Amino acid sequence: MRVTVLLFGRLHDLAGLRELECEVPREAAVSAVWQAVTGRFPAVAPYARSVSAAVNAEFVKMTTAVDEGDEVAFLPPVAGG
Amino acid sequence: MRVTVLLFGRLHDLAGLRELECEVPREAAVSAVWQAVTGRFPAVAPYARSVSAAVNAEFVKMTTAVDEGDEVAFLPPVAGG
Amino acid sequence: MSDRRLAIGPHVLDVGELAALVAGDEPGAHGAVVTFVGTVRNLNQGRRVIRLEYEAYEPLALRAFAIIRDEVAAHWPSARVAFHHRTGPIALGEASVAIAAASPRRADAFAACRYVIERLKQIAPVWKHEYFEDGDVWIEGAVADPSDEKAKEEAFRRSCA
Amino acid sequence: MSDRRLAIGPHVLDVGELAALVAGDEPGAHGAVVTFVGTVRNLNQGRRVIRLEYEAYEPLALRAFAIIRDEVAAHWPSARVAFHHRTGPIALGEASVAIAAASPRRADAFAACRYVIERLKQIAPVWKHEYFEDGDVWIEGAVADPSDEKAKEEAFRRSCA
Repeated sequence: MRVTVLLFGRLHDLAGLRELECEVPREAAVSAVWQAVTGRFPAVAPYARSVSAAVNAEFVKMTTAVDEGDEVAFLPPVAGG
Repeated sequence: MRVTVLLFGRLHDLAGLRELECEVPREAAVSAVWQAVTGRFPAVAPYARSVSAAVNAEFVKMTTAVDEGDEVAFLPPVAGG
Repeated sequence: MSDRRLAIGPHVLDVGELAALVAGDEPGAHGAVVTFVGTVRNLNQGRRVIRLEYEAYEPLALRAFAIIRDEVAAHWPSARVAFHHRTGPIALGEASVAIAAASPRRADAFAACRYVIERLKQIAPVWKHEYFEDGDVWIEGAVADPSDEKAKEEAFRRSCA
Repeated sequence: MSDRRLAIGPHVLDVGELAALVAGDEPGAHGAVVTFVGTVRNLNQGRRVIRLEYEAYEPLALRAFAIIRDEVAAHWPSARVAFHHRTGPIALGEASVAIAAASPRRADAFAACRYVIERLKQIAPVWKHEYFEDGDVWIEGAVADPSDEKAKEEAFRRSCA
Protein backbone atom coordinates (compact mmCIF):
# COMPACT_ATOMS: atom_id res chain seq x y z
CA MET A 1 0.00 0.00 0.00
CA ARG A 2 1.01 3.58 -0.49
CA VAL A 3 1.61 6.26 2.16
CA THR A 4 2.74 9.87 1.93
CA VAL A 5 5.90 10.70 3.85
CA LEU A 6 6.81 14.19 5.10
CA LEU A 7 10.38 15.04 6.09
CA PHE A 8 11.09 18.04 8.30
CA GLY A 9 14.09 20.13 9.34
CA ARG A 10 17.46 18.68 8.51
CA LEU A 11 15.83 15.49 7.24
CA HIS A 12 14.54 17.22 4.11
CA ASP A 13 17.93 18.85 3.57
CA LEU A 14 19.61 15.45 3.76
CA ALA A 15 17.02 13.73 1.58
CA GLY A 16 16.74 16.64 -0.83
CA LEU A 17 12.93 16.68 -0.68
CA ARG A 18 10.10 17.38 1.75
CA GLU A 19 7.50 14.92 0.59
CA LEU A 20 7.52 11.52 -1.09
CA GLU A 21 5.31 8.51 -1.67
CA CYS A 22 6.36 5.15 -0.21
CA GLU A 23 5.17 1.62 -0.91
CA VAL A 24 5.01 -0.48 2.24
CA PRO A 25 3.39 -3.85 3.03
CA ARG A 26 -0.16 -3.95 4.44
CA GLU A 27 -0.24 -3.42 8.24
CA ALA A 28 3.28 -2.05 8.16
CA ALA A 29 4.40 -0.12 11.22
CA VAL A 30 5.79 3.42 11.12
CA SER A 31 9.24 1.88 11.61
CA ALA A 32 8.83 0.04 8.28
CA VAL A 33 8.08 3.34 6.58
CA TRP A 34 11.24 4.76 8.14
CA GLN A 35 13.19 1.77 6.79
CA ALA A 36 11.85 2.48 3.33
CA VAL A 37 12.93 6.12 3.65
CA THR A 38 16.45 5.29 4.84
CA GLY A 39 16.70 2.74 2.02
CA ARG A 40 16.12 5.51 -0.49
CA PHE A 41 18.07 8.21 1.40
CA PRO A 42 20.89 6.61 3.44
CA ALA A 43 21.96 10.09 4.62
CA VAL A 44 19.01 10.25 7.04
CA ALA A 45 19.83 6.89 8.67
CA PRO A 46 21.82 8.44 11.57
CA TYR A 47 18.49 9.87 12.83
CA ALA A 48 17.17 6.37 13.62
CA ARG A 49 17.61 6.90 17.36
CA SER A 50 16.39 10.50 17.59
CA VAL A 51 13.57 10.64 15.05
CA SER A 52 9.99 10.76 16.18
CA ALA A 53 6.88 10.35 14.10
CA ALA A 54 3.34 11.46 13.48
CA VAL A 55 0.55 9.89 11.43
CA ASN A 56 -2.16 12.18 10.07
CA ALA A 57 -0.93 14.94 12.41
CA GLU A 58 -1.10 12.87 15.59
CA PHE A 59 1.98 11.84 17.55
CA VAL A 60 2.57 8.09 17.28
CA LYS A 61 5.08 5.45 18.33
CA MET A 62 7.34 3.81 15.75
CA THR A 63 5.37 0.62 16.41
CA THR A 64 2.03 2.14 15.36
CA ALA A 65 0.51 0.56 12.27
CA VAL A 66 -0.18 2.73 9.22
CA ASP A 67 -3.03 2.58 6.72
CA GLU A 68 -3.29 3.11 2.99
CA GLY A 69 -3.12 6.83 2.21
CA ASP A 70 -1.83 7.90 5.63
CA GLU A 71 0.39 10.96 5.97
CA VAL A 72 3.47 9.82 7.90
CA ALA A 73 5.75 12.58 9.19
CA PHE A 74 9.28 12.09 10.47
CA LEU A 75 10.52 14.67 12.95
CA PRO A 76 14.16 15.27 13.82
CA PRO A 77 14.74 16.61 17.35
CA VAL A 78 12.71 19.78 17.73
CA ALA A 79 13.87 23.29 18.60
CA GLY A 80 10.86 25.51 19.09
CA GLY A 81 10.67 28.51 21.34
CA MET B 1 13.78 70.64 68.02
CA ARG B 2 11.05 70.26 65.47
CA VAL B 3 10.51 67.51 62.89
CA THR B 4 7.79 66.91 60.32
CA VAL B 5 5.92 63.63 60.68
CA LEU B 6 4.10 61.86 57.85
CA LEU B 7 1.51 59.18 58.55
CA PHE B 8 0.52 56.70 55.84
CA GLY B 9 -2.24 54.18 55.21
CA ARG B 10 -4.41 53.33 58.18
CA LEU B 11 -2.20 55.45 60.45
CA HIS B 12 -3.56 58.67 58.96
CA ASP B 13 -7.11 57.36 59.19
CA LEU B 14 -6.59 56.61 62.88
CA ALA B 15 -4.82 59.92 63.60
CA GLY B 16 -7.14 61.94 61.42
CA LEU B 17 -4.30 63.68 59.58
CA ARG B 18 -1.45 62.91 57.24
CA GLU B 19 1.17 65.38 58.40
CA LEU B 20 2.06 67.06 61.67
CA GLU B 21 4.92 68.87 63.40
CA CYS B 22 6.46 67.32 66.50
CA GLU B 23 8.76 68.75 69.16
CA VAL B 24 11.38 66.25 70.29
CA PRO B 25 14.59 66.59 72.32
CA ARG B 26 17.91 67.12 70.49
CA GLU B 27 19.44 63.83 69.29
CA ALA B 28 16.12 62.07 69.73
CA ALA B 29 15.73 58.73 67.98
CA VAL B 30 12.92 57.87 65.57
CA SER B 31 11.37 55.88 68.41
CA ALA B 32 11.04 59.10 70.44
CA VAL B 33 9.19 60.70 67.55
CA TRP B 34 6.87 57.68 67.47
CA GLN B 35 6.30 58.08 71.23
CA ALA B 36 5.35 61.71 70.64
CA VAL B 37 2.90 60.65 67.93
CA THR B 38 1.26 57.94 70.03
CA GLY B 39 1.02 60.45 72.91
CA ARG B 40 -1.07 62.71 70.71
CA PHE B 41 -2.93 59.93 68.90
CA PRO B 42 -3.30 56.89 71.17
CA ALA B 43 -5.28 55.09 68.45
CA VAL B 44 -2.07 54.43 66.49
CA ALA B 45 -0.28 52.85 69.46
CA PRO B 46 -1.19 49.25 68.46
CA TYR B 47 1.14 49.69 65.47
CA ALA B 48 4.20 49.88 67.75
CA ARG B 49 5.35 46.40 66.73
CA SER B 50 4.57 46.55 63.03
CA VAL B 51 5.42 50.15 62.12
CA SER B 52 8.54 50.90 60.13
CA ALA B 53 10.08 54.27 59.46
CA ALA B 54 11.88 56.49 56.99
CA VAL B 55 13.77 59.73 57.48
CA ASN B 56 14.01 62.09 54.51
CA ALA B 57 12.80 59.29 52.23
CA GLU B 58 15.41 56.74 53.33
CA PHE B 59 14.54 53.60 55.27
CA VAL B 60 15.84 53.79 58.85
CA LYS B 61 15.76 51.82 62.10
CA MET B 62 13.70 53.06 65.05
CA THR B 63 17.03 53.69 66.79
CA THR B 64 18.27 56.13 64.13
CA ALA B 65 18.75 59.69 65.41
CA VAL B 66 16.80 62.51 63.79
CA ASP B 67 17.84 66.10 63.09
CA GLU B 68 16.06 69.43 63.22
CA GLY B 69 13.74 69.75 60.23
CA ASP B 70 13.83 66.08 59.24
CA GLU B 71 10.85 64.49 57.54
CA VAL B 72 10.02 61.38 59.56
CA ALA B 73 7.57 58.96 57.97
CA PHE B 74 5.78 56.11 59.75
CA LEU B 75 4.74 53.18 57.61
CA PRO B 76 2.16 50.58 58.59
CA PRO B 77 2.68 47.15 57.01
CA VAL B 78 2.78 47.58 53.25
CA ALA B 79 0.60 46.01 50.57
CA GLY B 80 1.97 46.91 47.18
CA GLY B 81 1.66 44.87 44.04
CA MET C 1 -12.57 23.38 17.03
CA SER C 2 -10.58 26.56 16.59
CA ASP C 3 -9.02 28.33 19.56
CA ARG C 4 -7.60 31.78 19.00
CA ARG C 5 -5.42 31.20 22.03
CA LEU C 6 -3.29 28.68 20.14
CA ALA C 7 -1.71 29.50 16.79
CA ILE C 8 1.30 28.95 14.62
CA GLY C 9 2.15 30.74 11.40
CA PRO C 10 4.18 33.46 9.72
CA HIS C 11 2.41 36.42 11.34
CA VAL C 12 4.20 38.86 13.66
CA LEU C 13 3.45 38.00 17.29
CA ASP C 14 1.48 40.29 19.60
CA VAL C 15 1.89 39.32 23.24
CA GLY C 16 -0.49 42.08 24.32
CA GLU C 17 -3.25 40.40 22.34
CA LEU C 18 -2.49 37.10 24.08
CA ALA C 19 -2.55 38.77 27.49
CA ALA C 20 -5.97 40.22 26.66
CA LEU C 21 -7.23 36.79 25.59
CA VAL C 22 -6.37 35.21 28.95
CA ALA C 23 -7.25 38.16 31.17
CA GLY C 24 -10.92 37.29 30.76
CA ASP C 25 -14.09 39.26 30.40
CA GLU C 26 -15.04 39.82 34.00
CA PRO C 27 -13.19 42.86 35.34
CA GLY C 28 -10.71 41.79 37.94
CA ALA C 29 -11.37 38.08 37.66
CA HIS C 30 -7.68 37.33 37.28
CA GLY C 31 -5.13 38.88 39.58
CA ALA C 32 -1.93 38.05 37.74
CA VAL C 33 -0.91 37.92 34.10
CA VAL C 34 2.56 36.64 33.24
CA THR C 35 3.91 36.72 29.70
CA PHE C 36 6.97 35.29 28.04
CA VAL C 37 8.43 36.42 24.74
CA GLY C 38 11.33 34.57 23.19
CA THR C 39 13.30 36.70 20.76
CA VAL C 40 15.78 35.68 18.15
CA ARG C 41 19.33 36.10 19.42
CA ASN C 42 22.23 37.46 17.43
CA LEU C 43 24.71 35.08 19.00
CA ASN C 44 24.52 31.32 19.31
CA GLN C 45 27.46 29.52 20.89
CA GLY C 46 29.75 32.39 19.98
CA ARG C 47 28.73 32.59 16.32
CA ARG C 48 26.97 35.64 14.94
CA VAL C 49 23.61 34.73 13.46
CA ILE C 50 22.74 36.78 10.39
CA ARG C 51 19.48 35.17 9.41
CA LEU C 52 17.10 32.64 10.82
CA GLU C 53 14.08 30.66 9.72
CA TYR C 54 11.63 28.54 11.62
CA GLU C 55 9.93 25.60 9.97
CA ALA C 56 6.99 23.81 11.53
CA TYR C 57 4.60 20.97 10.87
CA GLU C 58 1.65 23.18 11.55
CA PRO C 59 -1.23 20.73 12.05
CA LEU C 60 0.87 18.66 14.44
CA ALA C 61 2.07 21.82 16.19
CA LEU C 62 -1.54 22.72 16.94
CA ARG C 63 -2.02 19.22 18.38
CA ALA C 64 1.07 19.71 20.55
CA PHE C 65 -0.22 23.12 21.67
CA ALA C 66 -3.57 21.60 22.67
CA ILE C 67 -1.76 18.87 24.62
CA ILE C 68 0.25 21.51 26.47
CA ARG C 69 -2.86 23.61 27.15
CA ASP C 70 -4.59 20.54 28.61
CA GLU C 71 -1.56 19.67 30.76
CA VAL C 72 -1.62 23.23 32.14
CA ALA C 73 -5.33 22.90 32.91
CA ALA C 74 -4.66 19.65 34.80
CA HIS C 75 -1.81 21.14 36.86
CA TRP C 76 -3.25 24.61 37.44
CA PRO C 77 -7.04 24.54 37.06
CA SER C 78 -7.34 28.26 37.73
CA ALA C 79 -4.81 29.24 35.07
CA ARG C 80 -5.59 30.19 31.48
CA VAL C 81 -2.91 30.22 28.81
CA ALA C 82 -2.55 31.43 25.24
CA PHE C 83 0.50 31.03 23.05
CA HIS C 84 1.54 31.64 19.48
CA HIS C 85 4.64 30.49 17.62
CA ARG C 86 5.95 32.24 14.54
CA THR C 87 7.32 30.48 11.45
CA GLY C 88 9.35 31.51 8.44
CA PRO C 89 12.17 34.06 8.41
CA ILE C 90 12.40 36.12 11.62
CA ALA C 91 14.55 39.23 11.94
CA LEU C 92 17.04 39.43 14.81
CA GLY C 93 15.37 40.83 17.90
CA GLU C 94 11.90 39.82 16.79
CA ALA C 95 9.78 37.35 18.69
CA SER C 96 9.59 33.69 17.71
CA VAL C 97 7.24 32.70 20.51
CA ALA C 98 4.83 34.55 22.79
CA ILE C 99 2.97 33.13 25.80
CA ALA C 100 0.47 34.62 28.23
CA ALA C 101 -0.81 33.01 31.43
CA ALA C 102 -3.40 34.39 33.83
CA SER C 103 -4.48 33.21 37.25
CA PRO C 104 -5.89 34.68 40.44
CA ARG C 105 -2.61 33.60 42.07
CA ARG C 106 0.69 34.92 40.78
CA ALA C 107 2.55 31.70 41.61
CA ASP C 108 0.24 29.77 39.27
CA ALA C 109 0.52 32.34 36.50
CA PHE C 110 4.33 32.22 36.65
CA ALA C 111 4.37 28.42 36.79
CA ALA C 112 1.89 27.96 33.94
CA CYS C 113 3.78 30.40 31.71
CA ARG C 114 7.11 28.72 32.40
CA TYR C 115 5.64 25.26 31.89
CA VAL C 116 4.36 26.23 28.45
CA ILE C 117 7.76 27.39 27.17
CA GLU C 118 9.49 24.31 28.62
CA ARG C 119 6.99 21.97 26.97
CA LEU C 120 7.06 23.86 23.68
CA LYS C 121 10.79 23.31 23.55
CA GLN C 122 10.30 19.62 24.29
CA ILE C 123 7.49 18.67 21.91
CA ALA C 124 6.46 21.41 19.47
CA PRO C 125 7.34 20.20 15.95
CA VAL C 126 9.30 23.31 15.10
CA TRP C 127 12.83 23.49 13.68
CA LYS C 128 15.21 26.41 13.65
CA HIS C 129 17.57 27.00 10.75
CA GLU C 130 20.36 29.44 11.62
CA TYR C 131 22.54 31.10 9.00
CA PHE C 132 26.00 32.48 9.82
CA GLU C 133 28.54 34.35 7.70
CA ASP C 134 30.17 31.09 6.76
CA GLY C 135 27.45 28.47 6.84
CA ASP C 136 24.21 27.32 8.36
CA VAL C 137 22.97 24.84 10.91
CA TRP C 138 19.70 23.22 11.90
CA ILE C 139 19.30 23.63 15.65
CA GLU C 140 18.11 20.37 17.15
CA GLY C 141 16.98 19.98 20.73
CA ALA C 142 14.62 17.42 22.17
CA VAL C 143 13.23 14.20 20.73
CA ALA C 144 9.54 15.08 20.50
CA ASP C 145 7.48 12.63 22.53
CA PRO C 146 4.46 14.07 24.36
CA SER C 147 4.03 10.85 26.35
CA ASP C 148 7.56 10.97 27.82
CA GLU C 149 6.83 11.25 31.56
CA LYS C 150 10.41 12.18 32.43
CA ALA C 151 10.26 15.18 30.11
CA LYS C 152 6.94 16.27 31.59
CA GLU C 153 8.37 16.01 35.09
CA GLU C 154 11.39 18.07 34.09
CA ALA C 155 9.14 20.78 32.62
CA PHE C 156 7.05 20.75 35.79
CA ARG C 157 10.16 20.97 37.96
CA ARG C 158 11.43 23.95 35.99
CA SER C 159 8.09 25.69 36.33
CA CYS C 160 8.72 25.75 40.10
CA ALA C 161 5.14 25.02 40.98
CA MET D 1 19.35 60.32 38.76
CA SER D 2 16.15 59.56 36.92
CA ASP D 3 15.49 56.09 35.54
CA ARG D 4 12.47 55.66 33.29
CA ARG D 5 12.53 52.02 34.19
CA LEU D 6 11.33 52.77 37.73
CA ALA D 7 8.22 54.84 38.38
CA ILE D 8 5.26 55.28 40.66
CA GLY D 9 2.28 57.54 40.14
CA PRO D 10 -1.32 57.79 39.02
CA HIS D 11 -0.74 57.07 35.33
CA VAL D 12 -2.20 54.01 33.59
CA LEU D 13 0.44 51.29 33.28
CA ASP D 14 1.82 50.09 29.95
CA VAL D 15 3.67 46.81 30.27
CA GLY D 16 4.57 46.87 26.58
CA GLU D 17 6.53 50.05 27.16
CA LEU D 18 8.40 48.38 30.03
CA ALA D 19 9.19 45.35 27.88
CA ALA D 20 10.62 47.66 25.22
CA LEU D 21 12.75 49.43 27.84
CA VAL D 22 14.45 46.21 28.94
CA ALA D 23 14.65 44.51 25.56
CA GLY D 24 17.63 46.70 24.71
CA ASP D 25 18.84 48.49 21.62
CA GLU D 26 20.92 45.81 20.00
CA PRO D 27 18.64 43.53 17.98
CA GLY D 28 18.52 40.11 19.54
CA ALA D 29 20.74 40.92 22.50
CA HIS D 30 18.18 39.51 24.90
CA GLY D 31 16.60 36.13 24.28
CA ALA D 32 13.80 36.22 26.81
CA VAL D 33 11.43 38.88 28.10
CA VAL D 34 9.10 38.00 30.97
CA THR D 35 6.43 40.38 32.20
CA PHE D 36 4.12 40.42 35.17
CA VAL D 37 0.98 42.48 35.50
CA GLY D 38 -0.98 42.52 38.74
CA THR D 39 -4.59 43.51 38.26
CA VAL D 40 -7.11 44.62 40.80
CA ARG D 41 -9.36 41.75 41.81
CA ASN D 42 -13.09 41.94 42.34
CA LEU D 43 -13.01 39.51 45.24
CA ASN D 44 -10.88 39.59 48.36
CA GLN D 45 -11.42 36.87 50.94
CA GLY D 46 -14.95 36.34 49.72
CA ARG D 47 -15.99 40.01 49.77
CA ARG D 48 -16.83 41.87 46.59
CA VAL D 49 -14.57 44.89 46.13
CA ILE D 50 -16.38 47.82 44.54
CA ARG D 51 -13.62 50.40 44.62
CA LEU D 52 -9.95 50.50 45.45
CA GLU D 53 -7.26 53.09 46.00
CA TYR D 54 -3.54 52.81 46.35
CA GLU D 55 -1.59 55.28 48.43
CA ALA D 56 2.19 55.51 48.34
CA TYR D 57 5.05 57.44 49.85
CA GLU D 58 6.45 58.16 46.43
CA PRO D 59 10.03 59.32 47.12
CA LEU D 60 10.58 56.35 49.44
CA ALA D 61 8.93 54.03 46.92
CA LEU D 62 11.50 55.10 44.33
CA ARG D 63 14.26 54.32 46.85
CA ALA D 64 12.72 50.89 47.43
CA PHE D 65 12.50 50.32 43.67
CA ALA D 66 16.20 51.19 43.26
CA ILE D 67 17.10 48.80 46.08
CA ILE D 68 15.16 46.02 44.35
CA ARG D 69 16.73 46.83 40.96
CA ASP D 70 20.19 46.62 42.56
CA GLU D 71 19.38 43.32 44.28
CA VAL D 72 18.30 41.92 40.91
CA ALA D 73 21.56 43.11 39.34
CA ALA D 74 23.52 41.36 42.11
CA HIS D 75 21.65 38.05 41.72
CA TRP D 76 21.26 38.03 37.93
CA PRO D 77 23.93 40.23 36.32
CA SER D 78 22.62 39.56 32.82
CA ALA D 79 19.05 40.55 33.65
CA ARG D 80 17.50 43.97 33.17
CA VAL D 81 14.28 44.95 34.88
CA ALA D 82 11.77 47.80 34.69
CA PHE D 83 8.70 48.20 36.87
CA HIS D 84 6.00 50.76 37.50
CA HIS D 85 3.42 50.94 40.27
CA ARG D 86 0.18 52.82 39.96
CA THR D 87 -1.37 54.95 42.71
CA GLY D 88 -4.77 56.49 43.34
CA PRO D 89 -8.13 54.94 42.42
CA ILE D 90 -7.85 51.92 40.13
CA ALA D 91 -10.82 50.37 38.34
CA LEU D 92 -11.43 46.64 38.76
CA GLY D 93 -9.48 44.68 36.18
CA GLU D 94 -6.93 47.43 35.68
CA ALA D 95 -3.27 47.00 36.50
CA SER D 96 -1.76 48.18 39.76
CA VAL D 97 1.75 46.99 39.01
CA ALA D 98 3.66 46.07 35.84
CA ILE D 99 7.11 44.48 35.65
CA ALA D 100 9.35 43.49 32.74
CA ALA D 101 12.56 41.46 32.92
CA ALA D 102 14.89 40.56 30.07
CA SER D 103 17.85 38.23 29.93
CA PRO D 104 19.63 36.05 27.40
CA ARG D 105 18.47 33.09 29.53
CA ARG D 106 14.79 32.51 30.16
CA ALA D 107 15.41 31.08 33.63
CA ASP D 108 16.98 34.38 34.69
CA ALA D 109 14.22 36.47 33.13
CA PHE D 110 11.54 34.46 34.96
CA ALA D 111 13.46 34.58 38.24
CA ALA D 112 14.20 38.31 38.07
CA CYS D 113 10.58 39.15 37.25
CA ARG D 114 9.26 37.01 40.09
CA TYR D 115 11.83 38.40 42.51
CA VAL D 116 10.71 41.95 41.76
CA ILE D 117 7.05 41.31 42.57
CA GLU D 118 7.95 39.40 45.75
CA ARG D 119 10.21 42.23 46.94
CA LEU D 120 7.69 44.93 45.97
CA LYS D 121 5.14 43.22 48.19
CA GLN D 122 7.67 43.09 51.02
CA ILE D 123 9.12 46.59 51.01
CA ALA D 124 7.40 49.04 48.64
CA PRO D 125 5.74 51.75 50.78
CA VAL D 126 2.35 51.29 49.14
CA TRP D 127 -0.98 50.78 50.89
CA LYS D 128 -4.20 49.44 49.45
CA HIS D 129 -7.55 50.74 50.58
CA GLU D 130 -10.42 48.44 49.56
CA TYR D 131 -14.04 49.52 49.63
CA PHE D 132 -16.90 47.02 49.87
CA GLU D 133 -20.67 47.47 49.81
CA ASP D 134 -20.71 47.70 53.57
CA GLY D 135 -17.39 49.16 54.61
CA ASP D 136 -13.72 49.51 53.80
CA VAL D 137 -10.42 48.09 54.89
CA TRP D 138 -6.75 48.95 54.60
CA ILE D 139 -4.93 45.86 53.34
CA GLU D 140 -1.75 45.38 55.32
CA GLY D 141 0.92 42.86 54.48
CA ALA D 142 4.59 42.96 55.35
CA VAL D 143 6.55 45.11 57.78
CA ALA D 144 8.72 47.07 55.35
CA ASP D 145 12.40 46.48 56.12
CA PRO D 146 14.76 46.27 53.14
CA SER D 147 17.57 44.99 55.37
CA ASP D 148 15.58 41.96 56.59
CA GLU D 149 17.69 39.07 55.27
CA LYS D 150 14.99 36.48 55.93
CA ALA D 151 12.56 38.37 53.73
CA LYS D 152 15.17 38.65 50.98
CA GLU D 153 15.84 34.91 51.16
CA GLU D 154 12.13 34.16 50.97
CA ALA D 155 11.77 36.34 47.87
CA PHE D 156 14.79 34.64 46.31
CA ARG D 157 13.39 31.21 47.15
CA ARG D 158 10.07 32.08 45.52
CA SER D 159 11.85 33.32 42.41
CA CYS D 160 13.08 29.74 41.91
CA ALA D 161 16.51 30.80 40.74
